[in-house]
Amino acid sequence: MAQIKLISLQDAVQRYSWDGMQYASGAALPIGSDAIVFGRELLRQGRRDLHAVFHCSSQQLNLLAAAGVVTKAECGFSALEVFGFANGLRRAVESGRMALEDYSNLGLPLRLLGGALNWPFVPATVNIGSDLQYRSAFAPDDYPSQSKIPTVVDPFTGRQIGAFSPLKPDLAAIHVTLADPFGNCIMLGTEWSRVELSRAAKKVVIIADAIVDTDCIRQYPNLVRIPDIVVEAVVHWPFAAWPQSSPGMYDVDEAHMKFMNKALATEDGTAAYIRDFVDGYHDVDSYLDMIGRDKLAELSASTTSFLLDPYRRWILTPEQVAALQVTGAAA
Amino acid sequence: MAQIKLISLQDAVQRYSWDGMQYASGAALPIGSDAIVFGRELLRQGRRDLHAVFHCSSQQLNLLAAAGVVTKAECGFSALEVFGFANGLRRAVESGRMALEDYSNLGLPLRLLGGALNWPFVPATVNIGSDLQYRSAFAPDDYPSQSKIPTVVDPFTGRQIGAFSPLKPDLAAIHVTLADPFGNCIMLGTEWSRVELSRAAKKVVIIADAIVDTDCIRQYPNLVRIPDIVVEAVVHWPFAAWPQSSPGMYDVDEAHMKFMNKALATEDGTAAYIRDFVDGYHDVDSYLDMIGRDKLAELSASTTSFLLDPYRRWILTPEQVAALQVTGAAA
Amino acid sequence: MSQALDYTRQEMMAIATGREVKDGELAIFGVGLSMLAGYFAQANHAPHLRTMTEGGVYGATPVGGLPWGIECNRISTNATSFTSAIDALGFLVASGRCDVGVIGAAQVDKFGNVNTTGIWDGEIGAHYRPPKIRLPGAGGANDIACGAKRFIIMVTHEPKRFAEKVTYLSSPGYLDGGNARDRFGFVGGGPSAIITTLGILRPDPQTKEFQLDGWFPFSSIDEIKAHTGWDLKVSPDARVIAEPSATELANLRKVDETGALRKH
Amino acid sequence: MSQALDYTRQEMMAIATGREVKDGELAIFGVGLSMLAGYFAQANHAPHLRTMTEGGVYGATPVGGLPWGIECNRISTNATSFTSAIDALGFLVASGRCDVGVIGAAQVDKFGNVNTTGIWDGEIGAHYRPPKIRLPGAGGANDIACGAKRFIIMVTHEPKRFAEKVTYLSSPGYLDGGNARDRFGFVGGGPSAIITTLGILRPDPQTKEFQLDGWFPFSSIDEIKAHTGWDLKVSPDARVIAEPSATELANLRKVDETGALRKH
Repeated sequence: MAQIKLISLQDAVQRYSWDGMQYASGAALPIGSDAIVFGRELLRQGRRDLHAVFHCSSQQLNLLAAAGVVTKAECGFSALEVFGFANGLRRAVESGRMALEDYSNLGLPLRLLGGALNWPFVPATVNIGSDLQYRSAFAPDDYPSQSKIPTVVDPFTGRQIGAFSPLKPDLAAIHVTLADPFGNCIMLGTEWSRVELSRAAKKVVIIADAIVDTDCIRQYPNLVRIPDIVVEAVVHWPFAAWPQSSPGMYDVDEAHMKFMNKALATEDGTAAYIRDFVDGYHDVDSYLDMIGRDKLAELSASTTSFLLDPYRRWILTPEQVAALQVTGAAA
Repeated sequence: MAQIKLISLQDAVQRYSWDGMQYASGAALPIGSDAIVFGRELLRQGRRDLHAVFHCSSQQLNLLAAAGVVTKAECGFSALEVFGFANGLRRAVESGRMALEDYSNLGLPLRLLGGALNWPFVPATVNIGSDLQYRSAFAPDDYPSQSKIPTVVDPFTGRQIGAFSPLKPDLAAIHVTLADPFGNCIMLGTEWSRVELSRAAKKVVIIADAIVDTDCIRQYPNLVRIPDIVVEAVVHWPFAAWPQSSPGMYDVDEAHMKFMNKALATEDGTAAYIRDFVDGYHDVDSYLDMIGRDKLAELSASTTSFLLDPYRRWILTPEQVAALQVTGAAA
Repeated sequence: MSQALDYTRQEMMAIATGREVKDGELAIFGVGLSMLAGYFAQANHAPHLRTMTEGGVYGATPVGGLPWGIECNRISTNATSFTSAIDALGFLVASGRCDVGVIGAAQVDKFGNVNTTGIWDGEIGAHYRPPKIRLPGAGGANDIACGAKRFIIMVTHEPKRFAEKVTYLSSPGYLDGGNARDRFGFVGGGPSAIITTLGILRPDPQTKEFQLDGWFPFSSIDEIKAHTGWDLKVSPDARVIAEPSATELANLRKVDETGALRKH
Repeated sequence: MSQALDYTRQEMMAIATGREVKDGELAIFGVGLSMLAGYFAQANHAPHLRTMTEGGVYGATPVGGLPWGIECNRISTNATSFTSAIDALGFLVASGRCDVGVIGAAQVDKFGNVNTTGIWDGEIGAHYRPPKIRLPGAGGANDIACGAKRFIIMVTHEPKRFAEKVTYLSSPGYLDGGNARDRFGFVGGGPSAIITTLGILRPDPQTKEFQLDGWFPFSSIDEIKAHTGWDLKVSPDARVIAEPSATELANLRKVDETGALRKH
């Protein structure tokens, strides 16, 4: 019998985060899945001096960087795809407030794979021979860098390749579509690097758009790529990736993507954004009111909705989730 | 528009196998999923001098080794779990007819991972410090072996670990539960190392217990861990893993597991087994007759059957599959 | 445009890029224009193209216009498989399996090296300092540049984007030319073309320096040389590139249903 | 047995092994008897045990008797997750995350090294030659021996199985004793106990040589020494091990519903 791990977002941030920590979010997709509400709560609780590990920049990293609470970051990609540069991140980098260590979109997950396997290093056949190897924002005077992606000699051929340093973040907040109360998770849409991250991180907190009964999990065990045994806590938060998308659940909020990114381009805009969209709610209901009920309906009318159909009958009601959450908090 | 890839088992073996090749089977689970019918057809077509890459021994490798057509093999485990030693494999090893190179059940799939990523080597923190590292059946006089799992120096700490050689088999025949006519595959039960194998092998032939319409694939894209783009051909063959099991489809045939393993313990028994159970059928129908229709019903009454329920409505009839197969052969 | 057909320079660039992609190939596209070029190829002349995005999204045809990203709902609606980054960029691209990739560039140099990381005042120098303008970073383009059998660079043809040497090398072209890629053992073959809003550049087989291979009907050798930040050589075989056919344009616009390529 | 309760030596071994497994731990079991021991622990005193098999099968309770294997339908019927070998043996075991593993042995030596690969006439020698009897190979046991925080070896207590030095070292115990494991940087702590059909051996904290820590009610120090192929030392704290309680035996037999442990 596994343990019920449903707790509130507030409790999750309080228990599992601290100033100066190495904080990873997943999927860290620029437009899709990411545990953005966890980042909002990090700000609400005043966390700072974070070392962010994001496969890609997302609106979460954009926001945390804009707010000045990220000192170091490691990414494979640092913009918002068709929504352009991440303005908050740009300001933080260009001002020198945040050191951004660059890898590629394969380099970053391979470093998580290495962390998951507890390897001392990971073979690198990409990122070498470029400034990803030679330039280090964490050691700016080490040029060409000997420490960021050092060389290793292949014992079979004697040839040199690169070696990535593995990543083991202190905490990963991972967004998933569905989770059961024990932390068994189903993702719809690309995993990106959530599986590797869930195994590499020292602790994992799940942020789920919906909670399902474990019967759903037992019907689809091959979809449960993050099993309960690696999970510390589960937070239920609908539209947790907003304004980004969650396949099967909701589309990108295009207007808010642009509005948010524009706001984060300035100090004043960032302050206003935090006032209205970070401190502007006190629970799930007021969060959903803040987005707007009409907007929620619009975003939910996604062409991907059919992807959720097989699982709908197991989704627990807010009341059922609340009842289980009490159990979890008491445990 | 992807291409229909359904072909006959006979054609698949004819087109994609040859004497002396490096042949991998998947899942290569001793009791569960494995492309055993592909091995039977290799024997029917007289293939020999095979270099077998099996994550674990299965009844397939047991049979091929007993028949004397495997010269070299690489495995992580070489018995049949609760069904005991693999007698055919034992005879081949003990007589010196087959060189068996030993790794562990993690070492083998990590070598496939390295092949899939085209790495020159794979970091080894297991298998080192034991005779898995020091003893090589492929180079028996290299002792302690410097070539099987040589050491590599971690550039971050200067410490030594091991280095596995990556695997890129010429062909992988991979058993899956469900595939569509294009080669999009759904596995029920553990993947074991089928995903890594499907990416490491130079060519992949899928052996599916059932064929589903692509609508099933589009409903469950997260279950499609082997996509059509890595697949050369799809063979439809019910009970393809028999006498082993396929979760959701059929249980282990305990009686035949024991009967087969006992037969493979001797030359005469092997010859009789080949006569009756390798050359004893000429198509799917006579294969199923050979197993026995009552036995099929019994094996199908599995406690895992509910795992197949979500996909049943998309399973194509034998007639539909046959019609598509003509298309595939004509292409 | 002076042509009979009305099309934009971006559309010409997308179609010229799409023409580089052959039927049956395993192909990966970045977000934005390169994705439109790739899906145009599939709609136009490469029905058996095996497409993927670095998100590990396979078999999809985008719906509702330009996908927001490599993983978004517009590309997740009718996919046949969702896997992961290590699968797409590692098993299928860095491994050398992928036939062709299409990437963008903020800055490209004469050896096809790409900068998508930042704009600095002058050279960076020995001390790594913050850029004046931070760009999106390497993303999957570095992995494509290292591993794909060949890749195509799509870039707006402006002098500031065509530099003698990129300020920051995000994704390797031919490095300092010749066989320089061999030093790193890259399994990929390097950039086969730079396709711009004005024409097509291809590498010299020996030196690997990019030279002008063709100009679009609305452009010219002179215009292209004037917009290139190094002394661009012209291939003896350089010729004008065929303008989009009516079919090509129709197929492109089917893919680009919201007209992203008609805005400039 | 002369005890009030009727139980077999194999059942005593399984229960003694199960007692080593603590509630809440992340645990991995091999096929056969070790799986029965592990699931007995879960049924008896460790309801929150987080169980897995090396097949990447999580959250399952076996049905229908002794599972045929680490992946079979008897263990696949009510699982909550199926993943892969790299996940189970790599991410969760070789990584150092797994608290405890249970493995079997054909031969074990005084430093807890395990042979499951083959039986030879005498030492193998410099030339690697075929064994007289080929055994199942390392399987996942080598990975558990390298990575699990601790592991337990279950083995029938016969002189031929307890050797001064294993003929072939399939899975590392303490190698040649002391801190020898450090040479290889193993993240796992090594074997914490050898549990046999006669009693329990544990390593000396310094030398890592296994010594007798306890004997079962139906056995004795003398019997165990006579069945051990090296000069077995006896711990000053050695004591008789409590026989199975009625509850333990009932819980074990619930798991072992087909009586696999009652055959010998």
